[in-house]
Amino acid sequence: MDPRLKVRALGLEFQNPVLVASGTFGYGDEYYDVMPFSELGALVTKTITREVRKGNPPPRIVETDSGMLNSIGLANVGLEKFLAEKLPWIAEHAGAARVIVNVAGFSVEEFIEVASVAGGAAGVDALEVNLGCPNVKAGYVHFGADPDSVRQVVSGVRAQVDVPLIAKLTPNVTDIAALAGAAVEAGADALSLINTIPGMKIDVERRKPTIAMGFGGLSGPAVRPVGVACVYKVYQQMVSMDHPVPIVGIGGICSAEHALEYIMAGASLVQVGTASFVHPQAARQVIEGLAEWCEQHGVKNISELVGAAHKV
Amino acid sequence: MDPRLKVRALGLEFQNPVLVASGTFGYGDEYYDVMPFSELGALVTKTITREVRKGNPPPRIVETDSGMLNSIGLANVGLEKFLAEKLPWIAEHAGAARVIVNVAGFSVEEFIEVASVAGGAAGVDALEVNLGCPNVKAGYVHFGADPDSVRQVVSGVRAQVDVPLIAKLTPNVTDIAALAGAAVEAGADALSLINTIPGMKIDVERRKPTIAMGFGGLSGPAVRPVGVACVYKVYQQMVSMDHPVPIVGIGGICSAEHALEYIMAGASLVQVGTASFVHPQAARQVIEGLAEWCEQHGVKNISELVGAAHKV
Amino acid sequence: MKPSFEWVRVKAVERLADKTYLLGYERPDSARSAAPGQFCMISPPEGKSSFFLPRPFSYFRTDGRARVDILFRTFGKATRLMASLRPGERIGEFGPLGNSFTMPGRAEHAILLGGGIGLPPMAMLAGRLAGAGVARIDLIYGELEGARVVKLAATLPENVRLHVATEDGVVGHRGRVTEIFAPMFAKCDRPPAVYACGPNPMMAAVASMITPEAVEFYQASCEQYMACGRGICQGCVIPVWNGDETVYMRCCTEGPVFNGFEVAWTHV
Amino acid sequence: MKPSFEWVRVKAVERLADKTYLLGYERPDSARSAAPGQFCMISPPEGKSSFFLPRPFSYFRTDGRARVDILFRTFGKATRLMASLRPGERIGEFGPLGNSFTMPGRAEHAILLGGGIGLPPMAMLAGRLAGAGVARIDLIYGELEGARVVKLAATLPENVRLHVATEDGVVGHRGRVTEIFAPMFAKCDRPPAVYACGPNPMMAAVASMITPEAVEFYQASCEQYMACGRGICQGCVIPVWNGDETVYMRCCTEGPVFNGFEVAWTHV
Ligand SMILES: Cc1cc2nc3c(=O)[nH]c(=O)nc-3n(C[C@H](O)[C@H](O)[C@H](O)COP(=O)(O)OP(=O)(O)OC[C@H]3O[C@@H](n4cnc5c(N)ncnc54)[C@H](O)[C@@H]3O)c2cc1C
Ligand SMILES: Cc1cc2nc3c(=O)[nH]c(=O)nc-3n(C[C@H](O)[C@H](O)[C@H](O)COP(=O)(O)OP(=O)(O)OC[C@H]3O[C@@H](n4cnc5c(N)ncnc54)[C@H](O)[C@@H]3O)c2cc1C
Ligand SMILES: Cc1cc2nc3c(=O)[nH]c(=O)nc-3n(C[C@H](O)[C@H](O)[C@H](O)COP(=O)(O)O)c2cc1C
Ligand SMILES: Cc1cc2nc3c(=O)[nH]c(=O)nc-3n(C[C@H](O)[C@H](O)[C@H](O)COP(=O)(O)O)c2cc1C
Ligand code: FES
Ligand code: FES
Repeated sequence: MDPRLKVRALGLEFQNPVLVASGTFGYGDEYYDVMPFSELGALVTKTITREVRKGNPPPRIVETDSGMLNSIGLANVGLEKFLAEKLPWIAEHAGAARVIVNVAGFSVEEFIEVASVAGGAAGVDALEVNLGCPNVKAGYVHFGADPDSVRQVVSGVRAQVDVPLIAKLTPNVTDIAALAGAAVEAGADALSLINTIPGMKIDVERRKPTIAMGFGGLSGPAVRPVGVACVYKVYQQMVSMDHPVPIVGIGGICSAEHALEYIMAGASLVQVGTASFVHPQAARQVIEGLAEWCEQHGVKNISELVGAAHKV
Repeated sequence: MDPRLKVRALGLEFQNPVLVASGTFGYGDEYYDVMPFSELGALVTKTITREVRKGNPPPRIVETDSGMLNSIGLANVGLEKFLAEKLPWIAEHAGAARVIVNVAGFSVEEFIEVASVAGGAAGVDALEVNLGCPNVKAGYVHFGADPDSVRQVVSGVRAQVDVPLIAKLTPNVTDIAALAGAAVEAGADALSLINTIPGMKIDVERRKPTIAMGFGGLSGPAVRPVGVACVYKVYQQMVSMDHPVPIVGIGGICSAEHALEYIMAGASLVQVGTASFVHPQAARQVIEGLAEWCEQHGVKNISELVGAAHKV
Repeated sequence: MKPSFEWVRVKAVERLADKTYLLGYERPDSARSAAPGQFCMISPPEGKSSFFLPRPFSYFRTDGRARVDILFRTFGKATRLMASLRPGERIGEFGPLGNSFTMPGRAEHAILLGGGIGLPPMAMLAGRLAGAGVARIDLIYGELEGARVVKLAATLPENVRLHVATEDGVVGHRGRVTEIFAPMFAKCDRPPAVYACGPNPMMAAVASMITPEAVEFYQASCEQYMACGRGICQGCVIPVWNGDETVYMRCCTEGPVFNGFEVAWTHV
Repeated sequence: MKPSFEWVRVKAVERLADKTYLLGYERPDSARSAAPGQFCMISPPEGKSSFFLPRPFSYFRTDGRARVDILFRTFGKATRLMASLRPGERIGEFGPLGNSFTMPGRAEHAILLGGGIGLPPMAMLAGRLAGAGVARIDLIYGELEGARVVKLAATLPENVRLHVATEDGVVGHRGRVTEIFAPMFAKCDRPPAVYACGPNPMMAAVASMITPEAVEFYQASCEQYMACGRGICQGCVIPVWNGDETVYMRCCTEGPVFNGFEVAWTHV
């Protein structure tokens, strides 16, 4: 536990600012022997929906240049099984790490229901609300696409849960700062960005998209510049608000240097996603690298660097 | 001149469907001895504005994973000098290649002025309207960001010029299909997509963005999945319209296989951009590779493949 | 043995046939515990590759102590880079991963079908079956072209009968592995254990030629794009029949070895 | 000689000092025509690298017929990969690019300052000046650390006087190149031709120590991030004074050699 990496955010203490991203670390169990999540700032679990979801037909993933596309279709064990079988194991193994449960719904009501149940469960430190989920009632446009539905989901959930609430935004919008503002006004305690970017790869021999569903979400190093830009922009927006909230930076982080890019752009916490597939101990390497960097640069606490790239 | 690659689009004949993207091949002169643009389907010139523009302070470019960021600031020789010094040389050296002039303005009026002068000049086969340009009157939001300003620019230009008009869209919007629809309704004869995606890289030692202006536009292989997805989506939109127009696919094309991804997603023509920096003869390699692929796959004309990935 | 990640040094890369190579390295953890059917994820030397995700490869041979050999064929970025590796370069290995083949209970007759680059797990399995005293082991190995045939005879235990089929007829039987399998299966007195690894159409064809009653079991080793190799990303699912419906099983965790009668071959 | 692109085979990669390597290959077009100050863009072996854009490197030495040598220092992806290249691997070379240094008209005294990896063009220039019969040639070469100093003495023509400065004092004068330059310049009877390549602060410092009247000219070779290397992308601009205003000149085309009095050092 390096004191230089200790961070306070969301009213919680994090032993370090490095989290693992939803959907890239399962429920913490499969990687536990290779990379125990108890070493992390927090585990963010795979998105949970009310019902168990089988997910999309395969192929679901494919590699692209410095990135990958996925169309998993929110396959997950469902709320009930999560609470009964996964959460207790997680709580038992968390150690000093925080537990953040990522939730979604296909309607505002489902969002509220899942969030209020998960948010009230023992061992849950915070919720992350996945606004990249499609809104079935509004023609499958995702909730994160317009300020109104962001407001509805966030304020609806906020009214029902006591734990801190993180709104996870998607970058696939004309003005991410406007959505960030809407989420904060509606009561979000923090903002996670970015989720994946819609993309497609075509298998030219088969003359159709490689991924069965056609479109997939792009993640990995390829999207890092987009994520850093979003964090930078939203941090500027936060500075102009009465009650700015911390930002969780996500997208293409594989090393301490990448994490520092996000931190200096304005992130208080970061999440490692796709990189865990490339190297199961990627998150540990980021943590160790950050400690070393602080050591070499005389940084007493990593929080000093938050937003550093904005100063002139 | 491989007959299999001959393409008709925009009422013009193209000796092959491979163009070079605006801003990545200058005015055709600097690369001419290494890669004469007369071999191409068309040369698309660097964006021309009314006034000569010095551009942004350096550093203007930086490499990212499988991509690069640029913030050139539309540095260009200005309309007058372009017409007097560049265009005649281009027209003289074009051979069987088409000449497409990319234009922009910082107001609707400037757009119309530049486009009508450039569109009327001898040797210009078509115009490409760069909607990624910021609208100074509307608080620097780029024209491509909302359907209304797209409509204003495109219909304003359309009323003044006779040559075919290509609207170049940016992917940084919530719904690119809506913008595509607006451009076509306003009279665009074709749609080019995509322009670059906003991104940032931070130099963690200097604790500030590497690029002097902060943000830059991401291009290169990293963005190819995003470009292919945009083309696929807009092609679907075109199918639902009364007067669908051809699509020009752009973003991360380095090889014939990449060009085929775009073509099968729905592009009638493609543009090679950043790849020319990596290898000055990249566009030639794409052309040769396409001819070979058609040969091997018994394709009589490349147009047969347009939209092939949409068929079930 | 729990899977783990380790950087290891390449010992040798050897060309065995057209587009087909052997990659050798030392990793005691894998060499000691890898079972036939299991696989590992191979990462490129750090900073030296334009590909990104690790790639899955079956264990082909281990010496039980330290040495591991992977048999691979060049397709795209990863395999082309692997073919150009030189002794001393570092690659990452994450393994052993996945389930493995079941040994036959009655230990009488096993028929193994390896199609193309489906060969490696079959070859490893043949060795184990021989070691376990299975009386008769038929390994039917097919390739499109004779030039791609890996010369296996010297490396297989004596009692493994190798049958080669090539579609161009340059080596062995001209035609497909199923054309060797059909008459062989017809002549079986007792239900053999059947194993297959190869293209999906081949494994589906085998499933359609046999019935659960006529074999001890039919195990098929499947392929799917993988990212994590460890059950996390849910990227690698294979559709498996569950009554009239299909369920998705993770190829990297519940597989790669599946009951060949249960895989929904029409859906993969 | 117009620049052109060619894939060439690496002949040798040799470590000369800490983090400092020599890369040798054969390319007659470049070897015959490259002038001191010119550079080339080096691309990685196809499919074997995680970097993307080619990188600019000055010509360090050519034999006038076929052989080209590049002297480089490892910083990031490209230079680390270059250090690990082996004979026979292919790299792309696009060159010769950019302008070159002017030979002094009066041919009496040339002072060359090379800071760190600014050395290569200075070393090449020193050779040409000697060949052109310049009477006195002083090459002042500075490094932060002695461990990085490239041993040049044997490769330079006899009449080139080499002065080395290191900030750690391990080799030569302890301090900066400008501390050697200042007294040398003060003793000059006639205006010398001054050339520099190195960190911007070094080149700016030289500019502030001299006046246009006191030198024949002052030429500075600048660095900037580059993409195309050929004047197209407009990415590599250097601010140059034009009256009270700066204009942007492309380092790859109007440069890399600029009039050291005109570069807007406070703006780079
Ligand atoms: C469990 C398992 C065991 C395997 N064992 C072997 C083996 O022993 N020897 C061998 O040569 N090959 C084996 N493969 C296949 C091998 O993983 C692919 O050939 C390799 O990933 C291709 O990578 P590439 O970069 O060269 O090709 P790419 O350019 O990535 O793709 C070429 C083709 O390889 C396949 N492929 C690509 N990426 C993946 C991925 N992440 N997962 C699965 N398939 C992919 C696709 O069909 C694709 O069309 C195995 C695959 C699996 C799933
Ligand atoms: C005209 C010119 C001549 C040069 N000659 C030499 C030489 O002879 N020997 C030598 O060792 N180096 C030379 N350089 C510098 C060399 O280009 C960089 O060291 C190299 O690009 C670093 O690449 P990298 O991937 O190892 O590092 P990166 O990780 O890309 O970056 C490390 C640092 O290198 C610099 N750099 C990165 N990319 C570029 C780029 N495209 N253009 C310019 N600078 C960049 C930046 O300062 C960066 O901070 C020259 C540069 C220029 C512009
Ligand atoms: C296979 C995969 C599955 C994912 N599943 C989810 C998910 O269930 N919920 C969610 O909010 N984000 C999900 N994401 C997005 C990541 O949490 C993260 O926002 C994104 O991948 C960008 O980060 P990265 O580049 O580090 O991967 C998933 C990403 C991947 C690659
Ligand atoms: C250095 C640079 C300059 C560019 N300048 C322009 C421009 O002036 N006008 C324009 O419409 N697009 C410009 N673009 C965008 C390209 O035309 C193209 O849309 C984008 O780079 C994506 O294609 P690519 O990935 O093949 O480069 C520029 C791109 C780069 C990299
Ligand atoms: S590869 Fe990730 S779950 Fe199988
Ligand atoms: S590097 Fe492109 S203009 Fe100089």
